[in-house]
Amino acid sequence: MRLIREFEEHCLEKALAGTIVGGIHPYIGQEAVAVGVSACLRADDVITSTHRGHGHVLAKGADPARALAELYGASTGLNRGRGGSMHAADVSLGIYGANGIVGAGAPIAVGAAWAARRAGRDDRVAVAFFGDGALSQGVVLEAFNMAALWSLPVLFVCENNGYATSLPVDRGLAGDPVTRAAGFGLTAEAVDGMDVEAVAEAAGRAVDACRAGAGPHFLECATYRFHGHHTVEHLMGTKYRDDDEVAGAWSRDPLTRQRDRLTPEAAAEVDTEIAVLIAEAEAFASSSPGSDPGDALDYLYAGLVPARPGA
Amino acid sequence: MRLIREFEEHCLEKALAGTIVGGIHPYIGQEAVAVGVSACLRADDVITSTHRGHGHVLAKGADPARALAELYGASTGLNRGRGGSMHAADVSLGIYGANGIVGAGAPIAVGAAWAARRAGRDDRVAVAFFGDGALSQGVVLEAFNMAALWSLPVLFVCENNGYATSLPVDRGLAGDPVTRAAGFGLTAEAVDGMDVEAVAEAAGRAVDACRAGAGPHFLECATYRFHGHHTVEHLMGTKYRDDDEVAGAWSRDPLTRQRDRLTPEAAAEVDTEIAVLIAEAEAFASSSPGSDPGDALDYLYAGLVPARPGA
Amino acid sequence: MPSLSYVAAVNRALRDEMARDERVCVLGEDVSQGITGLTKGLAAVYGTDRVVDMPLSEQAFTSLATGAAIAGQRPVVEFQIPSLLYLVFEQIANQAHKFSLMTGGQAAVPVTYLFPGSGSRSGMAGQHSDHPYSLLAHVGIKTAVPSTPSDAYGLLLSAIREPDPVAVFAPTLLMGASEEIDDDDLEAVPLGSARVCREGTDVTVVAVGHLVPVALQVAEGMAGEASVEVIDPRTVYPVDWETLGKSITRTGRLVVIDDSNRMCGFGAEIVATAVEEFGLTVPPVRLSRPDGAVIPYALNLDHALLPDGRGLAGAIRAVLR
Amino acid sequence: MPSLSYVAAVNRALRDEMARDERVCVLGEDVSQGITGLTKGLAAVYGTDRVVDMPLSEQAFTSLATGAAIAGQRPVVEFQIPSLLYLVFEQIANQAHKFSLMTGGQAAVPVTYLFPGSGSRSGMAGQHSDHPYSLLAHVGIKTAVPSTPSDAYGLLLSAIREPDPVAVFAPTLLMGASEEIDDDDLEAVPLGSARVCREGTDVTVVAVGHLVPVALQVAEGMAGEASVEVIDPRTVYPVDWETLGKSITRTGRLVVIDDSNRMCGFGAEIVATAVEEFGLTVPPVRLSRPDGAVIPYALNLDHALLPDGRGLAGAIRAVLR
Ligand SMILES: Cc1ncc(C[n+]2csc(CCOP(=O)(O)OP(=O)(O)O)c2C)c(N)n1
Ligand SMILES: Cc1ncc(C[n+]2csc(CCOP(=O)(O)OP(=O)(O)O)c2C)c(N)n1
Ligand SMILES: [Mg+2]
Ligand SMILES: [Mg+2]
Repeated sequence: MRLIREFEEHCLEKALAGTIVGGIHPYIGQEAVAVGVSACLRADDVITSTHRGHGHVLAKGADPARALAELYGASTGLNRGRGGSMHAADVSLGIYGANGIVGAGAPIAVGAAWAARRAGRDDRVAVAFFGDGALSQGVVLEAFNMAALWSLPVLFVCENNGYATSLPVDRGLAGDPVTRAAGFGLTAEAVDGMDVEAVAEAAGRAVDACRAGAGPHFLECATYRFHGHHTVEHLMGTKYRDDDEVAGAWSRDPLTRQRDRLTPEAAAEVDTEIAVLIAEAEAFASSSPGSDPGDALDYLYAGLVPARPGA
Repeated sequence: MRLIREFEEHCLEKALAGTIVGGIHPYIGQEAVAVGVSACLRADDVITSTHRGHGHVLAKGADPARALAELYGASTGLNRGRGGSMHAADVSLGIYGANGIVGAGAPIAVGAAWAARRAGRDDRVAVAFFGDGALSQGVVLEAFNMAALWSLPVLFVCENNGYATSLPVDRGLAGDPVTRAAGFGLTAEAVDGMDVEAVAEAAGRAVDACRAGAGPHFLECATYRFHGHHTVEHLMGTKYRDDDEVAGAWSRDPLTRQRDRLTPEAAAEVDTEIAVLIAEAEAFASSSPGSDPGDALDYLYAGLVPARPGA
Repeated sequence: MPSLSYVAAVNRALRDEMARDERVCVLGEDVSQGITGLTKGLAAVYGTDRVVDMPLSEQAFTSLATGAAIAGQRPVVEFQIPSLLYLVFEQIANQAHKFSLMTGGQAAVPVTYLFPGSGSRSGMAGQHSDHPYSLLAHVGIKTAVPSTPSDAYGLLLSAIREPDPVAVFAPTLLMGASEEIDDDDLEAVPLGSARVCREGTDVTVVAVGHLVPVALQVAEGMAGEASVEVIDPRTVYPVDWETLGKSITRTGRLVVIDDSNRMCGFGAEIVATAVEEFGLTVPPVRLSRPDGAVIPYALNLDHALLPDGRGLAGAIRAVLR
Repeated sequence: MPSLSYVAAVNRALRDEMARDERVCVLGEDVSQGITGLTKGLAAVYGTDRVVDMPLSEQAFTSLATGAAIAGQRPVVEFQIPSLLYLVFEQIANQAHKFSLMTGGQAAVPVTYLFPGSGSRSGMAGQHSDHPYSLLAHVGIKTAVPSTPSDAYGLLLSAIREPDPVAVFAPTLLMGASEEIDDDDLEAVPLGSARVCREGTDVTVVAVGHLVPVALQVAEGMAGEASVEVIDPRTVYPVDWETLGKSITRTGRLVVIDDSNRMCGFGAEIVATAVEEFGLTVPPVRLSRPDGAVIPYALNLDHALLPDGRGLAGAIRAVLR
């Protein structure tokens, strides 16, 4: 969690400075979800992520230096500078990418699980992360049905941070997430998403059950994002949460909660370790070269199609 | 029901003969649903229908002669011969059309209900008819959520005829329809869809509740289609239901069931009345003129855009 | 003279139409907050019954608008990302668009689709940088890409008043633009009416959206070299063939610059129709994005795929040679 | 020689690829029953684990195929109606297509999308009669519209083997076509390779899909009048510009006939590129559906909107005049 938190703080600074173009959707406050779930996953498990994806990508094991380099648009980035914040991926680690379209990752995760079964590897689990807002996306609901129909080893993780951009969850969602998911035949449960051990415990059970062939699971993680929806939010002059609510959430900071469970020495050790990682990442990312503009169409196709230039 | 049944029998014959081009999706066997539900509706209520739409359109009050003329491609048809079987509509009667795309009508019905509320007419109910297969369409599920969120007077009628084309419902649908719908906050109930009085009773309660502001309802009607999915089905050489199953369904024919509740005189009277209507419809439709091919682009736009011809 | 920004012009058009016509309402994500800027402040004036925040169900709310329009409302639907068009293509192209013809004219579907922030958003990468208006033009949805605040105002007014579905794109690169204009001079701009932005005799440049100011700048810069006529079609469908035809027939030379993909894009249509009907004297040149373009994240790669003024100047010189 | 039908050719290609490559699987509605004809009998041979009936969730199963492809499978996804493309445009254009570039080449998405029964289905009306391949070409999806059984076989083979998403349209009017051909002569046809179907010196006719046999018939019928070269591009994206260019440069005259909408359609692209690059001597002619066409139900109205042989003959005469 500390890695994600520091990585994100660093990114906030760099987004403000313009080193990271396009801004980011900060994950700060939600770290316990990505970390708790990923703690239960193997390297060959698959995840699909969201627009708010840094936490998932790092928790699943992506190199923070290459992740930061990606945000700097460097050729050494996870995606060679082609993806940026909303598309960060490391397919070799089963990270099928952050995604700019809400809900889009859910059926892709189902596909990965289905493919694993076809390949005789149905102890491999696929996790789809998404927000409360995504529960209103048709394709997510379709994915629930398909995973349940075929008893696929998919864990759907809904990070209910109370808002879809400015829309409070009760103005976006009729009924509650767990009941909705259960209505599709998913084994569904809610957990405190600001307690990493609670998440890990619930996710562990769900992942084990998935591996054992018990069919798809759904985990609603109640959480909160401490910052704006996106780094440019303050420019929009929007105001949809009052200050007390945000302050109250900070008092439940999953990092503080976990820190209280560690000895001061252990906590300090983590801090030092992470500070080094971030410093190394910054050094790597900021010294990495960009790409040649002449290569802008590289990777457009894997096959041999000469894409005509435009102008 | 008799009208729909005879209309459809007539259409089967005319589709075979090629007078109706493109074939039809016969509604035979499911009549009790359209009739039972429509019995509870007012002229200013709205319905949206499906590819299997003749029953809904007739039950909501469309003129059988103009409906048949539509299937003959005549300029006197409901849609002036432009829509045919899958798009038959009579907007003046609140029939917002059959629809060639599964599930597409559900959010349109929600829109009609929402518009009625905006216009201060929220005693007006909108009914969305669809099949069991449509419960897997994202847009239908999205529509559930929206109707429930805003407590709109929408009745969702799922005609569960056991199959989506050749796919048995238990291979297409995880969980059951009522639980799924309830998970979205809809008031949901199942009813014997082959008993018109049972349907009318349940639909009546639901429609009244909708009018009274109790929010959206969902009715699963268990039914069966006696014929193939589409009139060309036999050409495909498909076989997904065994003969016993089909025969068993015929023994529950909603028309026979209802006939048993009438005196023989009353039943005979209905038969005569319907025979006259069908004969009149045939006379009207078969003597109606087609349209001038030069007018093929008429109605493409309501505004003034000169659509360029293609060739 | 007072200055009107592009975003304010759109906002103003929405306000004015909502005031004029009770049936006009705005649907979209975060519209009560006005997150894209376009709907800012409307909820305070017209209430959240007419400025309605939608759940993340683009498909359902697009068809909700269709149903509401058939029932007599005049919804304006805002999408936060132009590529959300792909998600609702069925609801626009197969439902809303076809309803009128399929029902033999029983009802039309007066819905306006608003796409703010179209084209590259500089660093928003592959899924947030598309400019997909040519797709709408292909299926026949009336589509405006206003290039100035007053056109944004005037075209949106016409869009809302039109009895058919109309899409309006607000390019990212114009969202900050502004124009000196008196409020009284704001008026509806008919769909399908091009604007001759600059007269010239040697070559006709057809430019779309944010490339209109670019084209004007290039034309000014080349004033000593050549007399360049710049035309803004304003709507990419329908196209004002009469205005374009007059100009092209006169100059005999054509350069088209637009920010959609090359293959089957708007540029292709202009060039094709011009050579079929308007008597070009030399081969025309088209500037666009590449075939099948996906915009990469890194800014230099992003910019490398977009048509620009330097390319345009080169193209103009090429057709004059 | 044995006769191979178009439907059988597609079916044969699926069989052969499934036999050759364990990763190839078929997903779609009613595919185990083979309702469209294309997948008939496959389930009996390869099992319902590889020929998988899908619930009516086109969006989810299109992206399921994407996920499965990234994970190493080679799914072929069948859609029962070409206009279902609209419903899954997001999943194809914004997800599958963009994955390779956005991830910097980490993984490709080898999925084949099959669209049987494209174009008018005579009496199936507005929502079942579209021919939307130009939309895929615009966004850069490799797209084949085979005009003969052997091309259907060969192009589908290549589609399945291609590491990127590829769409294959099987026009309604060809589904019943057949060809005399030895099984041994069936082979893969590279994507992006046009076929010169008939040589000629006066005019180049570019025809797509079911209009290829129409064009050949017209060309034969006019043999006494003019020497007509007929070219079938076979894939509408990518286009074999080399073959087209050679022919057009030689004849200097061009007629394009294709069954998509006029505005920003495939015909527009061919005409545009031809005038830019291939030195036409007279204005070309394009035959297509009208702008924004919605096909009406009544057969005579349906046919009135489709490009046909009579129009083609007129167009050829016009460019020869
Ligand atoms: C389909 C789609 N609709 C709208 C958007 C714009 N958008 C990006 S994030 C977001 C809110 C998502 O809410 P939620 O799923 O709760 O995730 P959170 O942002 O709270 O993490 C919206 C509306 C989008 N990217 N994709
Ligand atoms: C979105 C969509 N997918 C597929 C089809 C092709 N199709 C037409 S009807 C049908 C089956 C529909 O099943 P169901 O909803 O149960 O209705 P029923 O036919 O049983 O009345 C299918 C797959 C379609 N028209 N629309
Ligand atoms: Mg949220
Ligand atoms: Mg059914």
